[in-house]
Amino acid sequence: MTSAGGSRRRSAEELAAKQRDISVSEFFEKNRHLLGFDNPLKALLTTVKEGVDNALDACEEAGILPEVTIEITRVVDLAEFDAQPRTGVDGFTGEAVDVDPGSDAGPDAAPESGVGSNGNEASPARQAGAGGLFQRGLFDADDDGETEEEEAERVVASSKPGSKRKGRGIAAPPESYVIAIEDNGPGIVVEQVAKIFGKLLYGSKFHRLRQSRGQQGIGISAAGMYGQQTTGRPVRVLSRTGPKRPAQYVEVALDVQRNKPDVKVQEEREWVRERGTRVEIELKAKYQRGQRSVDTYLRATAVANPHVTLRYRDPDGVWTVYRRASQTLPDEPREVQPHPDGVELGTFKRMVETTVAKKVGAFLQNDFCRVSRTKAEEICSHADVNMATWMARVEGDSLNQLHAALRKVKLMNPPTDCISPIGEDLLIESLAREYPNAFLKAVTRPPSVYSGNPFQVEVALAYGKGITAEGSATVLRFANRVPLLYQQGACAISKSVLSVPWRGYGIDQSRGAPPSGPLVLVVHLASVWVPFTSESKEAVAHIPEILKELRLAIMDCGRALGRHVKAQKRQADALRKRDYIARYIPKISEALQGILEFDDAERDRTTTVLGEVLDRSRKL
Amino acid sequence: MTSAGGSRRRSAEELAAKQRDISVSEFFEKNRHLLGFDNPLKALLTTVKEGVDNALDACEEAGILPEVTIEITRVVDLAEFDAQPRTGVDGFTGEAVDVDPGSDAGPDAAPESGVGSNGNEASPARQAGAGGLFQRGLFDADDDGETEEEEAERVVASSKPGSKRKGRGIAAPPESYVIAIEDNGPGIVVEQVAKIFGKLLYGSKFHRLRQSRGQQGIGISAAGMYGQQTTGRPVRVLSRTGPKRPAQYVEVALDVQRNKPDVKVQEEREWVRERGTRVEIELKAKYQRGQRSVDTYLRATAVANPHVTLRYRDPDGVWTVYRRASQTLPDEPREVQPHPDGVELGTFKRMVETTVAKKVGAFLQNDFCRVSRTKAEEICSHADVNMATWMARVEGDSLNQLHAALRKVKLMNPPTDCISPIGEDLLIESLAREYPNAFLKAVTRPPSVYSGNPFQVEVALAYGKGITAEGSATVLRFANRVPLLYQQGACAISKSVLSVPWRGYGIDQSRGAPPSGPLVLVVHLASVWVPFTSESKEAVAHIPEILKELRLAIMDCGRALGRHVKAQKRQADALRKRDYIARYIPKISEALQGILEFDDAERDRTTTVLGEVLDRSRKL
Amino acid sequence: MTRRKKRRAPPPSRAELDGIAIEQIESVARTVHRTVKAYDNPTLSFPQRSLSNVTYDPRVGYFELGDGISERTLTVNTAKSFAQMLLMMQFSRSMIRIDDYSTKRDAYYVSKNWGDARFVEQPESDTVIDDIEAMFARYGVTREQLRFVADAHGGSVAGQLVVIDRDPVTGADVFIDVTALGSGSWTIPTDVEGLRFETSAKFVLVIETQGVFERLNRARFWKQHNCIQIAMAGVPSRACRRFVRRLSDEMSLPVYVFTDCDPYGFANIYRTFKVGSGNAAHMNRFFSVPGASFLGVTPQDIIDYKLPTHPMGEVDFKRSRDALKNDPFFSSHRRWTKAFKQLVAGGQRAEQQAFAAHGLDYVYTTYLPQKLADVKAFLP
Amino acid sequence: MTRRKKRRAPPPSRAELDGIAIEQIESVARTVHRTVKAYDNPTLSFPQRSLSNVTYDPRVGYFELGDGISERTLTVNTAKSFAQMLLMMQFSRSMIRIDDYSTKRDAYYVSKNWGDARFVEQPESDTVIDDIEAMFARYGVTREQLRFVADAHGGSVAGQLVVIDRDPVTGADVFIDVTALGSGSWTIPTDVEGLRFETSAKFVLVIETQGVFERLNRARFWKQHNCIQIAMAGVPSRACRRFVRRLSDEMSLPVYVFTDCDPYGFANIYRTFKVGSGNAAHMNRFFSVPGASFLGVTPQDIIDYKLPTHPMGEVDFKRSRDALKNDPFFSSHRRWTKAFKQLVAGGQRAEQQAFAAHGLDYVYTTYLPQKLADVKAFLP
Repeated sequence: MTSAGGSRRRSAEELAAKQRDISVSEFFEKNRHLLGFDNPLKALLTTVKEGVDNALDACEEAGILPEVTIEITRVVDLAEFDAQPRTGVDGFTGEAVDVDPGSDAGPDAAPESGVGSNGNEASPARQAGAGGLFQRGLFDADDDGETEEEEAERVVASSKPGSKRKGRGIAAPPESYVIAIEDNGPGIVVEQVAKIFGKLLYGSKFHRLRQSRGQQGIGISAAGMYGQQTTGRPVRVLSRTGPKRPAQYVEVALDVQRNKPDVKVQEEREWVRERGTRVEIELKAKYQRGQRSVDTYLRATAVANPHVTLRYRDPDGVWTVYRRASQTLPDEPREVQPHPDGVELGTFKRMVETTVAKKVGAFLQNDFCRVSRTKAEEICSHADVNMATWMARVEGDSLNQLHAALRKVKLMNPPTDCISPIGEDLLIESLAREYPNAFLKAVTRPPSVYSGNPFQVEVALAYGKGITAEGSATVLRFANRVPLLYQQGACAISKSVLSVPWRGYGIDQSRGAPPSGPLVLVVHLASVWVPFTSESKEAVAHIPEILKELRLAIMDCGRALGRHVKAQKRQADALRKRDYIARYIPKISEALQGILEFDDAERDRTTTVLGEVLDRSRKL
Repeated sequence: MTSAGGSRRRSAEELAAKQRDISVSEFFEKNRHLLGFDNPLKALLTTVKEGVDNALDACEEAGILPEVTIEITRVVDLAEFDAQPRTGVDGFTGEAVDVDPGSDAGPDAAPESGVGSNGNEASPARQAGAGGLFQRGLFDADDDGETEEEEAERVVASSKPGSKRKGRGIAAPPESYVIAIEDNGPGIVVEQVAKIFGKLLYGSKFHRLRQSRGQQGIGISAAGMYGQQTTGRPVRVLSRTGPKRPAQYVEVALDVQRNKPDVKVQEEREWVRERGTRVEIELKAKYQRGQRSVDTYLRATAVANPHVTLRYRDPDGVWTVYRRASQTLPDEPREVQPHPDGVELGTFKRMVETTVAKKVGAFLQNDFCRVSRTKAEEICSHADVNMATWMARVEGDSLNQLHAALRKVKLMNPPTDCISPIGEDLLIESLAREYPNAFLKAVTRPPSVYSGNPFQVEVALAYGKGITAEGSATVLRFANRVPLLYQQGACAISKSVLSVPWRGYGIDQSRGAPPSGPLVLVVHLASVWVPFTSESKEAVAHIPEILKELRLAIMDCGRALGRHVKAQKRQADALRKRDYIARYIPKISEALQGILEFDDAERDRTTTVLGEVLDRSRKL
Repeated sequence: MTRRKKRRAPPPSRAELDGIAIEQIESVARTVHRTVKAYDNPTLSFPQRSLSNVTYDPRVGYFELGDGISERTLTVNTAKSFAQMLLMMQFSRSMIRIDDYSTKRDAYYVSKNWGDARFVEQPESDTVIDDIEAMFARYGVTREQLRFVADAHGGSVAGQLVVIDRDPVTGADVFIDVTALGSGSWTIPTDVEGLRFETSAKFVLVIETQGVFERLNRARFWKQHNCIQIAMAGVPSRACRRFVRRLSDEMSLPVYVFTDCDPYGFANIYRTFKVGSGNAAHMNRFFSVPGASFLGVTPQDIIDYKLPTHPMGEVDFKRSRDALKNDPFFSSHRRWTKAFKQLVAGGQRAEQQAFAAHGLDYVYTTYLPQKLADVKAFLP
Repeated sequence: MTRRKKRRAPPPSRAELDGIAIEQIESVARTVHRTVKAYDNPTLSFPQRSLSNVTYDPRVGYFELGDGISERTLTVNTAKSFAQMLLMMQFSRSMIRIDDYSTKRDAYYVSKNWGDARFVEQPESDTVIDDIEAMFARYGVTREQLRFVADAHGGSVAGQLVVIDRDPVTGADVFIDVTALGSGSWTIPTDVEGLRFETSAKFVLVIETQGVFERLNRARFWKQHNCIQIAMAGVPSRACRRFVRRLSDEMSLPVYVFTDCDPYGFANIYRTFKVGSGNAAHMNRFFSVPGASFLGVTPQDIIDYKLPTHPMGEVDFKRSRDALKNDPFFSSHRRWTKAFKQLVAGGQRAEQQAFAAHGLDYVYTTYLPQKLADVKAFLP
């Protein structure tokens, strides 16, 4: 040990020489578990999720009914088994993607015009929700006996090749996969491709207050970075922005030290698709069916996005198609200005510095939503600031006072056209496809606000026939139409489900446990900014305002369910009572006959009279 | 609803116009929960933690025995109650910090020379560990009935001012605090101050493989950003790098949109301290005692850092002092090169591109640890690459093959002087101060490796006298000497404790539950890179290698404990047996006398003989 | 064997008892029938059998049912149990008519012929029988008169007693000389109504355990002290209680009870024996033995006789608290309140057998003679 | 009352039995004393009382103890129980000497005088008594001879029997005419060794429940069928088993057992009655009744007599599996194996009282006479 004040002393200057910038990509390369790349199994699902989220967002923003194809292909590990160079796995030749709609084995790529009439038919390939989607425990981390950690450990363990390397660190995942996501969206202009896929924190959604699946501009490029990290291969993108323009093929890597795209290849290609984007990422991963799998994720996505058609080819080459149930796009969510509620001092200061407004009155009215002239005046009077004060003069105390004044004025809630709920009708339609004979109820709450962010909660439930009555109810969680598969226990949605007094609705519930019985709950939270507990977007944080809305929506559904259960019970009671009269009245007459020894005629008369007496008292 | 293909169609060009860069500070401003600023209560603790971690790291790196002062001061919210401008809360005038060592109420600031002899005395202010540190449940999230979420919600709820604003979003925290952290470290050269405190992802620790408390260069500047966000005030830093240089005072804000420091004030100041740094951050927060509080955190820090003196003034002005127990600094951890184990393809590729080595042989030997010439040759032969190949020629397949070959050669584990454990002796000393009469055992495992990162596990336990026997054992978790207070359930350490067969060591344990009885466990994980489950550094991820080492260390301690428990039992047995002879032998003689009716002399003879026979057989 | 006393007042004959029972059953049925014919909902009413409907007056000497009445009006919901009550009454009437009887278990099986009105579990039929018993107890008709008898062991008798029974088949008188049964004893039958007695005994000693009973029987304790011994074997059966009650009433014999010294012995055994139980208060007028007093083992005996003890358990303390707080019998007798408090303060219980610590014969050579020398000191 | 049969072989006299017991106790003590004087650790040995040390040979007719021997050598660890065994032997010897006896509970209290060697809980002293019983059973000495008797109710007897007991005090013969007890019955005493019998009965009918026993007694079933009826009231006590065994042996009477139709009735009651129990195998040679056969209720009776049933519970199925798999008695009798399989296949059990569904008299007017017409059909 070195004693204090000994030879180890270093000066501040020596230490300063070691300080360096860290790029955000370096940071996330080391902390990729923050983005959902904890283990090979989860990496596969996260990559598919990010790709599908992006594809759907792009289609919807462009006003196109989305059709997304997902292909997962197992590839031989070249580094170990194959010295031959390769280009593309498939999909970059016209034929491979031009699926013949008549082929039984191929994906159902029927033209738009034909889909409407086919909407309710069974599709030829594995049909969506074929029994499996709402099976108990599918989304339920607590029900299947294997926790997420165990799952992850098993995955890591099974990826260790043999005993030779025992105890010497984690081996690479045993298999490589190519994940291809192809959409019919607007395409990406070639100049943007590199930045979108080769740079973290680049995107169109971060700075806007508007509901979308992606938020941070970090997901798909992080997937690309993970692929590059584990296989050394760049992201491959094929995109075409219209029939008159050629398709562009780009191979882009990410320069991790500088968080900059590194374009390896860029060229024009032939593509049968008129418009759209295809992304291919090669990565070390692990494919597995069951809960928290890609299959499950896509099925749930179809439930919450009835306007989307998904075609999915699993690693075994089997196609599954989820056809759209609705021919209309959801309302387009609009951008909004921030609401004065929840704007913190730091943000406010920045808005003051960067506004184009010249005077305080204009600033308040233009840069915030729900601030009318009257309200602006009210704010100014609270802050003791003049409406006509130049913005350049707003600083120090007057800035603090203005900020404080924002919270003293009662304002309308933010406008809600920035959110696009699924809607009660479509939710019921989705559930009705699974449970034609069950009791169904959906509630879309009016929008609300937390920290200035509008959000909206929807709940749908199915109860009764066709649903397993054993064990806990199934809870399907969605945020901005994206299914949440992990961290059920930490999620505000699960907490809200627990907090509702299910017994009051005639549903069994043990203390502190989820409700049980033949019950499926679909819960959707839509918001311009979904507060996840972590960047891997798996659980909604426990924000009091959101918890309250969730609870109200679930209780709304619960009350309807309670009425249904009660009505069922009443019906059963009435039946039982009629039955009682028929069964026990004759016994009373027989007993009286046995004791009083009257004749059979008197016995039968007594029975008749008793029946009338009881029928009358029953009606009262 | 807008129908598909209708007026909403937007082109790729339109969409591209909206794409923008997102700065890392913007990202974390919106996602501050990822950094431990979920709620005002946690924000306070996280800020103190980051400040103390930085101070300790700086002192140790400079070879100085750390003395850190932490002051938390409640301030009136100027925006609401006070229109007067302010500068500094305290601390930036000589007097306020120059605490009189003779003052009873002040912190114990006795000179170094006096500390050694005072080491075991009670200090005048609240002494460290005065009964509270190891009280059951102090660190145990599961024991206190209130979960972390409930705690957070309560905090948020209680911060809502009145019913007037009911349901309109979360109100600002009700109180502002100034947190000041002052150390006797090397100081910071003035040019670096702005970057260290006014820029995320800047630091000296990220790119090195060496054990330290901080890792990412993100913590203290994130705390500053949170303060700025909630109070609008910049970070205030006072630093002096030596007696001959003046102290420098800097006020620095963070330009969130560009992730750049914005220096507001920079000037020389008088400071009685010859060398050191004082940081003040003003933030909206909530102070609360009890588990997961600053008080608890500092107490635990003192346990794992016996070479540190901490002085703490809580918001009520009460000083608590934790004096150092050891006069020697821990061994200084060294930097290491990456170990071939766990270097992924992407990283390997980057190393190939950026190495200064000219040829493959040199590259392998210089840029990795544990690769000797022989091993390098072995790797090359596996990869079918010549040792003398120019690095510029390493690309494509040969690169892949080289990478694959790394994992085919058996190498020594990485060197371990990059890790600095607390050590068995100091661990036992720490525990002995709390439990002078308990059985103590500590185990420091040999270092091990996960994904190329060396790590080392230490476990200490106290058992028996002075520890509450009721309920579960207390488990104190530490990572790189930093106490972990949150997310106990998710932590690999807790999991390992559960997995150990405590019954085999004579300790009660229900199935799936922690051990119970008078037991305290201290578990420390030291690593060049601690794999936390989130950036807020609260729980260690479930890495199989780490789980294994944790388990082995705990079992090591457990076996010693088992021997102790058994020995205790044996001793009790021996006593019981001596007692048996005295009590029951005469009864045998009496019974024989009763049956055979011999005289009292014969009875007494029989008793004597029986005693001898049994004494002899006892010794056998 | 001497026959000092003859029975004082002849009990009503069997035929008389039977006539009363049948008339009461028919009367209830007639009322029901009449109500129905008037197009009204008939009602069966019977005393509430809940503890809240129990009163204790030391002058009466046993727990009585209060005025609380349960009414079962025929509605859709009560149709089944209404039918079952009437069917059970019909069954009772038919048993009286053919001079048969049945246990509760028998009755449960008989109901299996009632079609939909049959009972699924025996507790259901037991409840109906209890309700009927309570209903007719108001008219002085016992369950035994309704021909429902207990399946329990009735208790054992030894000592100075001749029981005059009749042959169940021939109806001829049968004289049973209980002194002439050697080391064995006579088992009390389930129905004791028709028995008559001849005895020269001076008292009845009722003993909790079979073991102590047999020890005393072997030692011919009853001969030496001119008494009748009865073993309850735990909480006394209805037959045992009725048997002692009739001995006590008709032969004017004092009854001394000898149990363990614990709350179970005091409350569950002795109190039940003397004043009846709260949740079957309708039958206490027939089954309680108000003339009983408590010989021992008392908490004071533990001290006086230096008995080995066991620590009282939680359930013992709970029973003691209940007795002191909720039991009108104990709270109306200061000496019992004192005894319970002494028991609780000591925290120790002792068993009858504990006297064996002083020798196997101690209980009959020393303890009982000493206690019997001052019967006025017995607890009430 | 007719006295058709006299006892065949006179059992050894009480004095003879006492002499043997005392000699055996002293012999064991002498060996211990001798060993100690030779400065060696003395050993007490007795048959293992575990199930694994039990054998069944149909020719012997009851479960026997095997050759497994437990040895308790005196060491520090065994000092206490060693002392307790010797003290208990001393206590036994003293009881024989003064012609006294004690229950297990009495013995437990007597130990309270043993200072440190006293027992804290009764199960401890019970175990020591069981060990001693097993030790001396090897020399033909029963527990009753050692003067330890059971506290349990011994069972009730009715029917064609005269028991010749002696007055415990005077020693004079006492003739108990069991036919002359009216509607009551005679309680079997805890020690039946000294009893002698006179009877004209043709068989003994052993009945599980007191309820059915009393119904038959009332109907004077025993008179009509010339038999002796015995109520076991559940698993038969030692006294009851020994009593029937002696009746069976000395009066050459066949014994028919009538229980519920369930695994408990078959295995726990009937099998215990006939061949003894596995964990008290040392005493089966005295207490089993190898001459017994099983009248009913059989699984076939459920079908033949359309009895109301209850579904078997999990414990019933478990008992059945155990009986079929682990019980040497059942597995050595094919007809029992078949019966068990039929029971399990049906999944339903039935009680003796179930015959009440066909009328209260059905059991004695129809079922029993029909069964008794073909005793060869009884299960072995």
